[in-house]
Amino acid sequence: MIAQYLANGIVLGSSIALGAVGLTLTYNILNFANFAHGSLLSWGAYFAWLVVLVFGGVQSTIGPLSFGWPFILAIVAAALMASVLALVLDWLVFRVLRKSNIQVTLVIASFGASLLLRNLIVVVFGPEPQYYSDNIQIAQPILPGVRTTPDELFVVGLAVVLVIGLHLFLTRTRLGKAMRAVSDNASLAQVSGINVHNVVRWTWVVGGSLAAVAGVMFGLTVQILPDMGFNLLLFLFSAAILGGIGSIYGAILGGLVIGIAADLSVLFISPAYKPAVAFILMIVVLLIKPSGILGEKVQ
Amino acid sequence: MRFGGLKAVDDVSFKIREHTITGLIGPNGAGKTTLFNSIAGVYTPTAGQILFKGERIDGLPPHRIFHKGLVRTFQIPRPFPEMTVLENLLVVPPSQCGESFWNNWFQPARVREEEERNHDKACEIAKFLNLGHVLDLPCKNLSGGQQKLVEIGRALMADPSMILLDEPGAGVNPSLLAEIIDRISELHERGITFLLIEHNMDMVLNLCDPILVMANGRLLMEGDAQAVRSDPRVLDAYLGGEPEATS
Amino acid sequence: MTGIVSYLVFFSILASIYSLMSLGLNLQWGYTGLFNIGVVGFFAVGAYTFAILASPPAAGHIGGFNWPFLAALIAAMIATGIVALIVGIPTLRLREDYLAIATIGIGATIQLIANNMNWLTGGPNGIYNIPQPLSAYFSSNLGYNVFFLVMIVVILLLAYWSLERIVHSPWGRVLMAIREDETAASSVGKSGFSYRLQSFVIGSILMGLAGALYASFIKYISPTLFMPVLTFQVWAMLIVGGSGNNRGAILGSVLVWALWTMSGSVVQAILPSTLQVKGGAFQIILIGLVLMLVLLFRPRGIMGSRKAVVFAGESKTVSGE
Amino acid sequence: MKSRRITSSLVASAIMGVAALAPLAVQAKCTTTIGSVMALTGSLGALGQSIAKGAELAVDTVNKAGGVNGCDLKLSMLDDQTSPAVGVSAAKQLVDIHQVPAIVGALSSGVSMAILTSVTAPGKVVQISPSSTSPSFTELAKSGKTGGYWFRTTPSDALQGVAMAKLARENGLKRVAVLYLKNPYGEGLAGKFSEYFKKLGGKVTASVPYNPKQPSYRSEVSSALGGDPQAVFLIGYPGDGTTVAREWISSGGPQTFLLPDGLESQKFVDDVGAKYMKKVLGTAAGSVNTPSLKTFDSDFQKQFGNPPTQAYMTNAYDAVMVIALAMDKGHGTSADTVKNNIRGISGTAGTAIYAGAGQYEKALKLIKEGKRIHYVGASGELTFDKNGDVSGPMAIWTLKDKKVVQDRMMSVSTINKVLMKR
Repeated sequence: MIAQYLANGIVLGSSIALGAVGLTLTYNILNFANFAHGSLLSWGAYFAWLVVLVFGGVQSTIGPLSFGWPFILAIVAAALMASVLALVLDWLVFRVLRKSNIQVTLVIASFGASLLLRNLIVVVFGPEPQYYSDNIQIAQPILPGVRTTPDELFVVGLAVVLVIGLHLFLTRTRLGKAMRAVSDNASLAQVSGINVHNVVRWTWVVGGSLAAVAGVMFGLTVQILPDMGFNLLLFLFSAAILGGIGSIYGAILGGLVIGIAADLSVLFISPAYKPAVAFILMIVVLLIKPSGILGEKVQ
Repeated sequence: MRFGGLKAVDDVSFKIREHTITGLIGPNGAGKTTLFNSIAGVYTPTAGQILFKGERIDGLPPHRIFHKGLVRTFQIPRPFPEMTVLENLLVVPPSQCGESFWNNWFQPARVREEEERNHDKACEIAKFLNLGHVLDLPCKNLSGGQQKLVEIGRALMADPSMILLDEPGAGVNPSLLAEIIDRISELHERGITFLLIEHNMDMVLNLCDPILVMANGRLLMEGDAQAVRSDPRVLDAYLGGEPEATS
Repeated sequence: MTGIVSYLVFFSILASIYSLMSLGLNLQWGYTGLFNIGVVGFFAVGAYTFAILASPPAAGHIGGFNWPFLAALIAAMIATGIVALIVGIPTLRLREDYLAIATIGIGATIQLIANNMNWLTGGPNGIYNIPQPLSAYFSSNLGYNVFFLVMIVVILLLAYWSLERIVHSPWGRVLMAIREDETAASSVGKSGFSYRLQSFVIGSILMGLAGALYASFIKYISPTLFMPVLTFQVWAMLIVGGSGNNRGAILGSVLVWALWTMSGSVVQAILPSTLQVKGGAFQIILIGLVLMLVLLFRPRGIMGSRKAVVFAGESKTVSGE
Repeated sequence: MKSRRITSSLVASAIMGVAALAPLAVQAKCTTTIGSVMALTGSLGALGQSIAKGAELAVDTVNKAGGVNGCDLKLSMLDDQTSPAVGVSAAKQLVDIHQVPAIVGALSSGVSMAILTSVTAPGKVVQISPSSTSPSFTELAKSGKTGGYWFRTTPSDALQGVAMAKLARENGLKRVAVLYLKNPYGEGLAGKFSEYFKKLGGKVTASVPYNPKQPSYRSEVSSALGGDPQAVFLIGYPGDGTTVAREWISSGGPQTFLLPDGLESQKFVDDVGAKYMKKVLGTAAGSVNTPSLKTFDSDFQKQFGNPPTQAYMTNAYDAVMVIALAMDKGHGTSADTVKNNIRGISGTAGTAIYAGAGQYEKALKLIKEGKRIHYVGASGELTFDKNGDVSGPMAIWTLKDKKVVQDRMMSVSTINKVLMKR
């Protein structure tokens, strides 16, 4: 039984990790807690759903997966569209407020934006849950006591690939290095000739794309729902804080820890308290080590 | 003091004697403001000690250092913008009885009495700083120079033994500058110790003794105006090919 | 005509309860700059503490303490204060946005506890035999409601008067200084943490008080009441009324609550029938828009902050080192 | 200065508010107004809008047949946004300003209970809910705090839980997992089912609650799967219920579903996929044996252009019919007339009256002649006990050709036999 919950936790943790990475990036580089991040996640999932609909559903499938090539295209398209959405949001709202340099104003504005974006989904797409495919995959045993669906394995695999890609991007490319430099110390980076505005733009693109992919992954394994991003927000923030705000690897670790802890908690307490588990973990970490597990600077 | 791999202030050691106006000069990026912030408690030095009246104060948070009698102003003035000049001054006096939530309920008389005392003091200081006519204006409506005066006024409200002034003369028109210089020397005569960062050489050379010169995060020399003027290293530091950077 | 009077009495009681919450939030946000988005959580703690302590025995959950009204009211406030301490101590030391994250978490967690801890809260069925103070002495419903209104208005005025007094004391001055510029406040010897904690706890206690009064007036509470939308309502009230202004907080509560109770009919009247189901979504979109627009154009709310000073452009803020 | 401005704007807004709420004063013909509070927006909005149509249809039917005591019946319906605070305000508006003697609503138990305790019971106004199933109402009524003004046209969860337990055992199921929505409906139903399923010799392998709107239900389903059940009793509404069902199938759970009235929905079946639901055993309050349901269906189709698809629509219809008939019987429109005559037009004594305008006319005639009637509603027989609860037979439904169909009845006596079992 434990193994099954562990597996569930890893699947959930993969989506959380990707979302949390985006969150921690924007948090660190733009210097505020972006409550609209969850909405980017939802919008990403709906964008992909739109693309899938345009292709007339997901009839042709790859191997045992529930979807075909159009779906891969849909993921990419969703990432692009979510990035555009993030940039528009930045341009309309955050750009103006960032000048004022008051974090809380940005936070509350992002909260307003999240209300707006989330309910726009309800208006545009309706409140009912949607699914990429009407077919349901039946979980198969892969290890003794562990059953998963091929889609779930795909999700974990995709998360691993993206994390490795992100690592290479941040350590090998000029842009990635610039992003790390800005996140370390923005004014210092500016002095050394880094175009901070450009970095900010790319932060939205990377953060938005990762959020969109996390949304699609979540939509694939669970469902697509207007509230999905908002409901996951507590998990995302807990993961980011657990790992140490600003630490990308911390966010990944935090995502996995939160996902696994939430699912394993079912062994001891009612599943009803799953979201509270994330919250309590976060408070405990804040009490013991405010900088998070892998966080460097004490705020 | 390090930031990441960068050493901003390194191996700086000096003493400030009581009842002096010590000047701290140096080219941009020399580490003056960083040094200031370390003394005031904004940063914790990665190595070394800071002593004030024989007590170690490095690593203490800014509000604790304030209570030791060491008060600072900011390079770009930071008055509380929505609050009036009077309110800005009234915030300062340390350990006010009325700052405790309960005293306002259980000792209202004491609070009022203390408030009246502080009010008188604030008016007096405002008058001294020529701010009497703007007491009830929100600080965001004041000119930059007046805001500097408000900061000095805030410092005075605390009856400090030492004030750290970060570029009191920058961006101030000449007549106001003269006034600021005047006030500083008058306060000095009253027994307050000053450490001030300044770019205005005239002001430093006239007002300060001794003068510390910093460059590239190190202390270059220490001496009176005469010594600084004649030391070739100082000129070098200002003209030298070191890259410009904002401090 | 008595009908209209009776309704206005009822309306005013609920508006006063919202005003109390909005006043609490005003202390936190308007005067201290604390971004609390878990208002509903503190409201719920107050409501449940009161309900559990004041109610006669009931099947299925803890209770039957039969505490007198005033004692239960005070206990509700204390319980809310303790919860605020638990949330505040780890987060208020840190950056401002940690509080936002923690409060949204506590709001969700308390709702989960309310819905799932049956032995304590009655679970989804809620607590339904909450007593009203002195109700035995009134024969008519309207008469009792008038009494309740008088009582709650007295409480509201007391809260308003206390808040006005305290924010204009040296204590409130420090609070505002911290809101304006924490670094500068710290340079003149004021430690942010302790003041923020005090403000947070006192504001939350007012929310708990509102919850207790709600429970006592409606006589029934259940988890359905404690949805995040309540937090947004209170925020809308404060922002519309003008944060940093206690009178604005009360005015905003009355206006927004009037709008809110009627908006259902308005939504029905305006929206085509196919979009009616989404009326709730439109409402929230509206709140989101109002929040953002007010922030962009009138950061201090419509009534402005406490002093009616001439606005010389946007508030000038100073960047750090 | 400023305070005067505030005061005046407060007064102005109050006056505006009252003006907006005041009913139209001039009316040509005599009208009897009853109220309704329903969730037209908010989380139960989709459900509420359909249920409201049931009530509207009943008003139309009554008016076609000559109205109540010769006056037009009018339904003032307000939205509660699925929020108790808004719901009590709406109910108070209806009672105070529209002066209604009876309110149909609300839908969710949380809202209905708040209205009952703060508005209708103290204000002595009849409240009939078409869909609030919480057992708390029975408790409150027993303690005398409803004053007898509370009724509901939906049977309490006890009956359906018992019926489902019986149905499951009849179909040879011994080991059943229960996955229930954590609200009064889900909790009540799950509790009763477990109690009687055990008494009938079955075993509940797991009883797992789920909260609405959670990001994922994987672990809930995983814990429900432990214990190797033969079937799942899934309690909830379409939406979250759909997701849980899909999760259940995906996790490899047995594809035998026990479903209550909340999931008696074609949309639910379509969204989950009928091919994954090998066996469906459904229960719902209702009656396939009376002509009322057929009349309701065809009248509804005529009125709105589409067939009724939602649970509780018939219950809302019946709530209005019962109020109208009670007013006729008592020759008055006051709340006490309704309260005191409801039991006089329901039960089993006298001539049966079914749904539809023709039947209503017949009822009016019989009442005039002083004869006893009883109304058999579209939702089934309605016999109100002293707590305002109804008991009635249960309908059994299942899937035929991927469509939801009711196929037989479980009578009151069958259910009572199980209830008696120790």
